[in-house]
Amino acid sequence: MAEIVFAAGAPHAPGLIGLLEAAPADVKDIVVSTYRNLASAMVSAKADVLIVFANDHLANSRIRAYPDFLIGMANEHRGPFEWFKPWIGCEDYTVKGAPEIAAALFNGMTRRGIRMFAQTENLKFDDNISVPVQLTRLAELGIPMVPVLQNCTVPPIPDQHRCYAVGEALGDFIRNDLPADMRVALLGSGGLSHEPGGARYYFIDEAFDRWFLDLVASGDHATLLKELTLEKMEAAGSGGTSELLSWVVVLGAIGSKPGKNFGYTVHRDFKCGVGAVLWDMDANLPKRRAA
Amino acid sequence: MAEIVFAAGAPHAPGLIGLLEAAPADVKDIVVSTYRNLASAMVSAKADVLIVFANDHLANSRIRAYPDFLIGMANEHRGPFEWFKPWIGCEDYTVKGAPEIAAALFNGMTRRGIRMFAQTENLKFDDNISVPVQLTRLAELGIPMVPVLQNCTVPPIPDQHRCYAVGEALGDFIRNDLPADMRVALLGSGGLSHEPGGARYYFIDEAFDRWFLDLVASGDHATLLKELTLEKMEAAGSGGTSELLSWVVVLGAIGSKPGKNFGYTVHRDFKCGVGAVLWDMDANLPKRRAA
Amino acid sequence: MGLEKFDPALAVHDLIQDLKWSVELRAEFAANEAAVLDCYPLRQDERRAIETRNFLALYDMGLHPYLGGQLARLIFGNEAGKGATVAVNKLVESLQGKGSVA
Amino acid sequence: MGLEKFDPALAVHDLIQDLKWSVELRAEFAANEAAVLDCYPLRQDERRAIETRNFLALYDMGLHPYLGGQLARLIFGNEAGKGATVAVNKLVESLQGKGSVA
Ligand SMILES: [Fe+3]
Ligand SMILES: [Fe+3]
Repeated sequence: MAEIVFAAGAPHAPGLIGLLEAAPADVKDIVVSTYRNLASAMVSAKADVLIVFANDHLANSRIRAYPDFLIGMANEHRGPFEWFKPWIGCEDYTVKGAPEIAAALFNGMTRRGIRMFAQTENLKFDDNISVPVQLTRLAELGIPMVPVLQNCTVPPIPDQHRCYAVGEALGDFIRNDLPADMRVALLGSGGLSHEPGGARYYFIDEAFDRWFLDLVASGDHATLLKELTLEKMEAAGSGGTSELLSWVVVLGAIGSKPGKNFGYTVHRDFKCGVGAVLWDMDANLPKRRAA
Repeated sequence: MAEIVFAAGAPHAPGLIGLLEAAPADVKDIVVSTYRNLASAMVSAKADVLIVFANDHLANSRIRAYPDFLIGMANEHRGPFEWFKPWIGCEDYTVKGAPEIAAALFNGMTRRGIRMFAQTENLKFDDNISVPVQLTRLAELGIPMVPVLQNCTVPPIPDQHRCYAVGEALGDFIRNDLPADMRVALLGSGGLSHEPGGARYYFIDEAFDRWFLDLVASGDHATLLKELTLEKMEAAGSGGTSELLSWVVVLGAIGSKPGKNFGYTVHRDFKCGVGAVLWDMDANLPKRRAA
Repeated sequence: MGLEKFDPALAVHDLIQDLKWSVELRAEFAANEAAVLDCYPLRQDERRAIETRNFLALYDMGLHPYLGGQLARLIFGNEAGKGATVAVNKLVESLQGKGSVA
Repeated sequence: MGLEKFDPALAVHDLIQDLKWSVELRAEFAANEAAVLDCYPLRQDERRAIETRNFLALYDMGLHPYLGGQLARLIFGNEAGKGATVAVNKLVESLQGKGSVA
């Protein structure tokens, strides 16, 4: 059976690229070292493919025809989409796709009762995929990607329970449908607290962010599912903070594991709290317990 | 609060139009009288609008971007779509739409946590809408229509429990969101047993059909939800019989009511069992009970 | 022969949808089928099954049966009681074991 | 000021999506905004709010805030740290009570 060898959650605020140079040194250090750590963990884990769950941000679909999950099946993924270029301030990139894994994922989720959409044409990527791709230098690492764009903001929003169940199906798919010995990396891209387009556009809820980072690093998923409600995320930044549902999908796939973060920082111009968590995929393994 | 004044389920096999003249007299009588009865019940009920749930039959969406429910918000609904004309053998029609009710329905279901799609452009209608429209002479009756095309055949298929829950939300929407005194008619268009495109294309499961008609006429929804599984419907005709899920939506909206049918008939050329049920919306009303 | 084998990733689904939705493409398909097939990323076995009217093989690969019925009508005829009856009978013949009904 | 008022039936959502997706439409919008607005079935109050850059009114009608942020950038500028900062500040000014920021 295939194995999840890397699992992380990380924010993708566009400022992490376009406004990074202008940020104070301590802020910049946290951003750069966080993504550098994630990239080297992915390399150390010898990942064969990276599946990224990330908020679609209404970039690909009309608001009256809005899917909850949209899988990118393309041979290669090019970004960012034209209109987002000046806004992100990011280089153009081309990342290898994994069309067969994407098709298997689509079929596997379908068979597990989860409605997803899938598209063979290149998706429109904004900061959701562009920021982690550029900051981890994914194209240079050569790891193929399957992007899954997720509805985190268009009601009715699949809530933490639904996203966790989707993650459980994802984990089951990876372990049972993918080729034996395939090594899979999972990234939940989004958050932390922010309110893009809202009256509190510059609001960052530091207390929420620290609570959330500690909670997901603890591996206590019962508390997570009970307390990470849409209401709580909306209160910590409407329409943005709920991107953390992409982390919840990853957590559903891996089950309870401890994690660590690489520092938390608040910088007003980013309009978003910054902190990432890498989960320890070697924890809770029977063979480790026995050692 | 608005009221559901008419609720029925009826099949829409294309042969009911194109192959009707060639059918034996007793078969033809049942088809004609069934739809005539439904039309006059709708008129007697003084319906202000007809909401039709019907299988989309993959007419409007790509298979990798397939919605579970698609609401027609157009000002008028024209059909059938060009390619289906010779197949159905049906006249062209234009039925009044109800864009405001359609928008209210879309918003109402969204707020009740049910993801639907909605489209302002004319939908592509095949037999799903064309057959009931022509056989009830809906355009002449002048009752505006809101079509809701439903996924009954593309896995993962929303099952009987999900469709009943969607119906409960629909009923709540009608009673609480629509203008007071509005009189709403509901039709579930689809079934009975058939296997379009399958190896058993000519198979009709008479035993299943009679069981189903009796069960839905009995008002015993607990048994319905327990026994009308996707597996059972697939066994009675793969990919076609599950259109009865459109009836289940209507049943969820009205709750337990007795119903009557206007005869059942099997005719090989229709490739589909034929029988309709009209539910008694005056049954179980508190004032009637007290009388 | 139901939905167990369904594989929505197959490109033949897109071909059928496009044929249904476009009069022009149908005319081109009738005049030069190979040129139309060239526009779709069909697997080799998938293309061969379309060319030989082997619905059984297409269903085994994962074609959705409802679209299979429509492909039969796109190829053999679509008029109630006439071409559509031919199409239905050819389809059933293929699915009940004959395979190719070209 | 969150998603409680969200009304996906509003045509302004389609306008914003189309502007985002089409360079040509953006050029036309800059050159002749009224002609572009004419192409969408906007309500009268909806059109007036767009014309007067009244984001507060649009949000009260049910515009999705994420698309509201993008409309501000489509109007006021989209470059990181430059036009986009103007756009964010104008948007916030409108939403925090000023209404029209034309
Ligand atoms: Fe985001
Ligand atoms: Fe049907």
